[in-house]
Amino acid sequence: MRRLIGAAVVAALVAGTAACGGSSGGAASGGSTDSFTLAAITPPSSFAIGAMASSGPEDPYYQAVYDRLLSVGTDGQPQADLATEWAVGDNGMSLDLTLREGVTFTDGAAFDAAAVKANLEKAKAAKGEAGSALGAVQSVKVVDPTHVSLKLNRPDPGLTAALARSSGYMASPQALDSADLATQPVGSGPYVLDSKQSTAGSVYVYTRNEDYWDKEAFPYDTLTIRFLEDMSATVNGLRSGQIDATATQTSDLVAAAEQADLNVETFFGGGLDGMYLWDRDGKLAPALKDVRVRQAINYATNRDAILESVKGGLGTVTSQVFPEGSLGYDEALDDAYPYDLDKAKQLMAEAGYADGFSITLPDFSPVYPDEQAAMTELLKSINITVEYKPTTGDQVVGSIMGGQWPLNYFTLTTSSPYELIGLTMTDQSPFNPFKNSDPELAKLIDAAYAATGDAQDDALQEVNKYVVDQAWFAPWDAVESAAITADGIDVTPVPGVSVPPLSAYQPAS
Amino acid sequence: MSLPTDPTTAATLGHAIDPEVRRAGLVKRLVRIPTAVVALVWLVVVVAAAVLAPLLTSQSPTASDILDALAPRGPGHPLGTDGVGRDVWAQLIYGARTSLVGALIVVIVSLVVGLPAGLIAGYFRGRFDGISTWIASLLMAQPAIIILLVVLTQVGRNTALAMFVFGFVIAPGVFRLVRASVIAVREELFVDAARVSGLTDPRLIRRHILPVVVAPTVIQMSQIFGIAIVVQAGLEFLGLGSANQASWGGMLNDAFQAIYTAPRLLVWPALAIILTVTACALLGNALRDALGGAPAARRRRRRKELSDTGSVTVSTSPDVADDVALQIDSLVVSYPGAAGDREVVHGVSLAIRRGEVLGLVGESGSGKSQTAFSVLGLLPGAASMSADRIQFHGEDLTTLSGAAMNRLRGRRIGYIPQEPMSNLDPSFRVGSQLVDPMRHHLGLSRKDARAEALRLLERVGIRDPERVFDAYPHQISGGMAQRVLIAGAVSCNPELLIADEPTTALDVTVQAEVLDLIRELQAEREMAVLLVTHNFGVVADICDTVAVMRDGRIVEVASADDLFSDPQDAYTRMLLESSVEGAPARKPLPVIGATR
Amino acid sequence: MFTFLLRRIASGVALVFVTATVTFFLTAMTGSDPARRILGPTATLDEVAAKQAELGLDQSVLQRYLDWLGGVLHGDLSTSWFTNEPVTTLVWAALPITLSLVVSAIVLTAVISVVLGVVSAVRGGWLDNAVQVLSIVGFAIPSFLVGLLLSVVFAVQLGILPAIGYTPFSVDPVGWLTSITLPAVALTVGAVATVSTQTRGSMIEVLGQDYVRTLRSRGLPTRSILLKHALRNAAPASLTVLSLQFIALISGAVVIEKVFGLNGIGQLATSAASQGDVPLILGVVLLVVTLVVLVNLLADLLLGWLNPKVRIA
Amino acid sequence: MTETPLLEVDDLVVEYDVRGFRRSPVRVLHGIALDVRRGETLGLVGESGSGKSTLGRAVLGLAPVTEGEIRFEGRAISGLGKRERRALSSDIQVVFQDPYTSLNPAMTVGDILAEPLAVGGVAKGEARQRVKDLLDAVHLPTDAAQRLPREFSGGQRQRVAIARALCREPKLIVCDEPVSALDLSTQARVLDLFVEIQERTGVAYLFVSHDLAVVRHIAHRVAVMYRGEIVELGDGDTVTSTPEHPYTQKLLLASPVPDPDAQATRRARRLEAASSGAGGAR
Repeated sequence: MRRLIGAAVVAALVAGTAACGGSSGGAASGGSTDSFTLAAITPPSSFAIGAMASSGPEDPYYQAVYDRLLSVGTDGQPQADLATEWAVGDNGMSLDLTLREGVTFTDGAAFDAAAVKANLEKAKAAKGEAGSALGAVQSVKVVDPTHVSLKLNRPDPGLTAALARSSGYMASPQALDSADLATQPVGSGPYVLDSKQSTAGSVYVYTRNEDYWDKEAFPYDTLTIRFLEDMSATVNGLRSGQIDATATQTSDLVAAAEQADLNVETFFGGGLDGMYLWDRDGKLAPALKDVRVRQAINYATNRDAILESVKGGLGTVTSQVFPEGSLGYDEALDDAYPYDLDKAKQLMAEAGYADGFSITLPDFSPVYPDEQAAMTELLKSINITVEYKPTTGDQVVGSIMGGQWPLNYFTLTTSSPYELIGLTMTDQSPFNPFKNSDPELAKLIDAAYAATGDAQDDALQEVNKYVVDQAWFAPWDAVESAAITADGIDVTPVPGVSVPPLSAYQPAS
Repeated sequence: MSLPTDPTTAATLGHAIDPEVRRAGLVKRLVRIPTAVVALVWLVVVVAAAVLAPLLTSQSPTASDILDALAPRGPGHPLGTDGVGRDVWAQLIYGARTSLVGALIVVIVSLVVGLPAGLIAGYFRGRFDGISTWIASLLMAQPAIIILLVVLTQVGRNTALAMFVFGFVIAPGVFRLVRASVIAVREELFVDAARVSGLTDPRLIRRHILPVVVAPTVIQMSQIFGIAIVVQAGLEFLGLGSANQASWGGMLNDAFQAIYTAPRLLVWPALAIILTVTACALLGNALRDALGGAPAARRRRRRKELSDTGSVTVSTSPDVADDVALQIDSLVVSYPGAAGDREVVHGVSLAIRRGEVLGLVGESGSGKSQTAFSVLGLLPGAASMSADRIQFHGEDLTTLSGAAMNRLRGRRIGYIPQEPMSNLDPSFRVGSQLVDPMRHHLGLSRKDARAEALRLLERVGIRDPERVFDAYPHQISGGMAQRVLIAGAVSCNPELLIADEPTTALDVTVQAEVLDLIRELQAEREMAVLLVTHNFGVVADICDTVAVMRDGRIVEVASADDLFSDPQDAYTRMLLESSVEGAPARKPLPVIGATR
Repeated sequence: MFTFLLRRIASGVALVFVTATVTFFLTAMTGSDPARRILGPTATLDEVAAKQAELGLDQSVLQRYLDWLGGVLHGDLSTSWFTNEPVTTLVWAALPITLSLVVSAIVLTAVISVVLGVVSAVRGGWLDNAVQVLSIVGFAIPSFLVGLLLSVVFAVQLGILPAIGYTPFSVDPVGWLTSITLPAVALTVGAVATVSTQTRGSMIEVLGQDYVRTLRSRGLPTRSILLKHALRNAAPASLTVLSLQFIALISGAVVIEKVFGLNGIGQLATSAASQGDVPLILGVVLLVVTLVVLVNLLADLLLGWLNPKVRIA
Repeated sequence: MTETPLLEVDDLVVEYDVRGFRRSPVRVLHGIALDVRRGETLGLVGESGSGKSTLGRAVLGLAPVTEGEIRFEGRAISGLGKRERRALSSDIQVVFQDPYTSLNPAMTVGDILAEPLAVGGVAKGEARQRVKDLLDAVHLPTDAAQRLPREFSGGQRQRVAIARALCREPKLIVCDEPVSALDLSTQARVLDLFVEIQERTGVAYLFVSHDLAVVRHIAHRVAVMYRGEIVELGDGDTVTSTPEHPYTQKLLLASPVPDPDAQATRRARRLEAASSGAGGAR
């Protein structure tokens, strides 16, 4: 259930080379439904259950061959897929699923409760990202062939979202333990991978699964997903008709696509962009212990200007942690910290830092020069001086988690408020590097986890309001993604999911 | 991205450049080459723009103003702005800084690494040479970009570092060039002489080796400078350059994103790169020309040789006697020089009768070889020649077309060159070099030509014709090679044989045998022979008639007997008297106080 | 000739070995944490530790090196950390693309350079000047610039040739040809500049040799002297430069593959390097250096064949 | 009292390594023995490949000594270290064959001549005077010091090379074919210069040449080399006019005389000798 594009920070930092692309998605060629070619910014990691990478650019590779238990609807909420119904029970300590009947895997094996059990246990055991998202699942019980019940060790409101992502992929139980599964997937999905026509690490060709249960949702007979890392090549491919669609979070590619008269559909991609103020206990930068200093940083942030100059306008400014449309979103919080330099300076003075202080931050300038410049400037406006320490891409996340930086610019992409809470707000959270624990916040979080139905929204709003008031973060904007398609292809993106699902691409009506 | 590491040019450079021209004022020479001036001016402009960037624009090259994106040219933005509102002009001149600094890093690193290593390896040879040469070939086998990829991804994007590493990658090119130049000059006698003079190694390197290495290295540096700019642009294009500074490669990359809406953005960085690199290449070429003596007049008119004789006039001289094989009237040969044409043969006239051996004698520079080549139509391309007449058995060679002349050469006029080894094509077997002309001129079948060639080889005194026929030139001795060349010259039964110092490069014992051979063949076939030589012994041995040449003119023509017994011209007399042959031997040294 | 060959092979093997070793330790020495990168930022420390053990990163560098080397000797280049495909599979999939590109470019370069070099050396005059100007400009234009312009003009605007992608020869020979035409031409421009200059230079040098004059004195046709004798003697120098160009072309291919969306060795190298996919980096380096060694060997053989002194010895 | 020869060569063997796997070295000199006395010219005659130049280079320390010994003034000088070898430079000097490559084209004649003087520790002012004297000694104009070698003819360049050899007032000059690249008229004059200098300074020459006539002109004694060995050594007149060894005879008969009649005779004698089975050296 976790799907973070924080990983994108890593990838981008490490890979100067890949810095200009960010794509994956699909579209159809000029209304014909014969074939459809998507460009993706990365090749698939592995088709093995539990090893499949966090959702994002690799989704289409997997969605072509695997069905998930649930999928994400255009409203951003889980919807039926292989599981037709689901219910949280036992005070949030169990999740009961009703399974679709008559579905078979392409090797002939039947999809049933035993297959679900096998897949979920496999994913959990693999200890990958998909497995981590199943952390709350204690056991899987086969009720009957079409019903399974997941026993949880704690309430996990994010579990359904996880089952709509990489944790929910279902492979044939017969192939589950084969080492070949990593490169030769056997699922029940709309397409079958044609290994003969595919080139590992480069071009993946899929042909229609004639027995698929929902063929109408996938109008194209052949699907090709092409790994293309270069932006110019992608645009040229789209222009020359060799590529039908792609998805990206790179504003440059969006600009280029717009300049090239391609269809561009932007949507909320699920990421929270801005400054993450980790050192709330003041271990590295004592000043940050003072909530007024953290608030001052928020007031000193000119979000509109940053979005325009740094993000090229791609995104929605926000000062709260949950995005619009999500549970826990509170419209009022968007204006919690209007740009007010005087107020910021006043708060700094009250906290005893009128003359500011200095901090050491990781140098992200190789990948995020504009972001870093904006951050430097805004910190300087309240007399906080920054010294940057060189760092390499693959050390970034480790150093953040290891508590090396009092704060830094970051983008964390999550699929639900619960995921963000789990990642950043509890004393167990990996992105709570100094293990700040605030009893008040802990209480609110427990309440949010325990809540069901409409009460969830209220409880999450409380959490939201608290961390905004306490200025745990200084968010800039909710990240926007874009789906780019050639003429004749429509796309209906899902908000909060950075890459539109495969079924989102349809011939233009 | 090509690396200038080709050892061939490296080796030739070492030789081609005459260090003495440094004295003549390199700058003065350069300024005389128009392309060099243009290139220098452009480079100075680029350097000045880079250095004075803050004075030339008040804009920051990296500050973007999204509201002012893709602004047209206008006040404040002399070249407009790019897709995110950065000032193009500022990017261009600050980008020049990045490019020039990067290229400079490459030049310095490659020089610091390659020059000393090349000097030491070339001068001292031995183990260091072996190891460093191996390391160089190891580095040269690495695709530069892969090295850069591996290194840069370990340490992060950084243009300066990339260029630093690239300096190492390209250093073997410098190393090889320096080493080749050093080895070439190391064999020069003046280095031996300096060593015998007691110079220490460091002093010898500084005084005699380094000056020779400087010129080719400077040329190579200008090329490396250009290549570094291209490579740097490529790296920036790949996204491996520092992101927080303006660069031409980065501009190109950005421009491609806007290629459909603002193609003009492509123009500036592309022009900057192309022009600057072109300037570097042109400067390199100009330096080479200036240092090596420009081959400016080279091949000015290749076809001029025989077809264009300018002063062909209807012969006014008396008719040629029947038994005259070759008659030359008023032959003039000149070469273009810095101060107008330089005449080396001034109106030479000669006649050779059938069966006569005419010796054309003179010291170096007298024009005797030029005269011989004029008859063959084989003067170097730059030479121009005219004559009232060069009549060969009734045909005036000055009026013949190239093709008609080709039918005569080899068929009716044979030629024996001076240096046997350099006159056989090293890549072809001796046999084929004999067979080809016979098949061409006489229309012999392959088999017949081979039989004839073997017969000829035997005739010129080669004991094992079959082996020599199948041998490559490097497998036979000089004397044998000269016999092969003689066989080639007479293979089509020519009526006239032109021999240019045919024995000068040979040992005396071989010389005697070769002269015997020429004499026999001449008698056997009643050939007329024009024999060019400086050796009066050779003349006395073989010639019927002698023409003495001095400074492009014939000073005396006489029968061999008359010439030696009663030379008429003072110069001839002086030459004859200079000979140490037959002079009294030196007296033995008295033994001082010896009681032995 | 035989011992010469043996020595070249031995030296080639040593070269591959040293390069692979240096690369291995270079990639191993930096404090990178591939497990973390593979698992993503949210993985727990236990998960990271488990992954490290799975990748063998808990062993000493020397042990890893020996394991890797042992695998290489058995033809096993290990598995890519990020795509879980065997490195051999990835590398073999990418190789035909890059080889198609580089070999076509080399052939094009050789043909064009010989024609330009010979004509320019023999004819002289304006033609010579034109060729020299072209060489300098070809040298000065970055190949990716040529590639992108070609792509924009011929693929996007005119739509004659594909802008991206590669069609295997076995699938569709015509498609193969069209898919590599633009990138190969883009690569060729710079190489032609270098090789034709060299050919011109060595032709001029050979034409000034004594034996050429002697051949002319034999009344042989000019064409035979030029094409048979002069070209043959000028060939070694050009061939040497051409073999060096091969290395340069592989470098060029890295950039050009990006421009044309070709997932060849270059693309593999960039993505492997950017992700820190050590087994893949090592595989690519091993393959490329082996390729270079083979090409150098081939060039040596050709040079030996062209040079009777070597051939006979 | 017996005079110690200036230079003694004992059983000298020189071998060169041949590139390649397990190639045995090539032996160029096979046990040469000779001596040169003070003020004497020893002519060394041979055809190409006879090893005569190698012998000269070995004396100069430019060729490796494999076996045997070279002694100068009774002291072994083969296998000396670089420093000791350099010290010898004031005693042993050289004049090479090719006056075009034996002078550094980038240096003025003055610099070329001053260089050995500087090595010998002569002060600048004194050096300038010495250069003048040297130019005078080889009959070159004083203003030659400011000019570059390329401004001179071959003969003049060879005079510069001789002047350079004389700089340090050596006791022995190795002359490696010093006149064979020169024109006939120049050749004679340069030879005369050699003789003149020797008579004035008492320097000894090891004079290498392929030309019997040249050697006869200048050498007190002559050694004839053939394939790395000395086949005949003796008084100059004898060796060059009535040689004993068949090879020397063959050499003599092969050298053409600049007189048609005399040459006809010599040719006839040579052909006769060849047909009588003396055998060819081909």
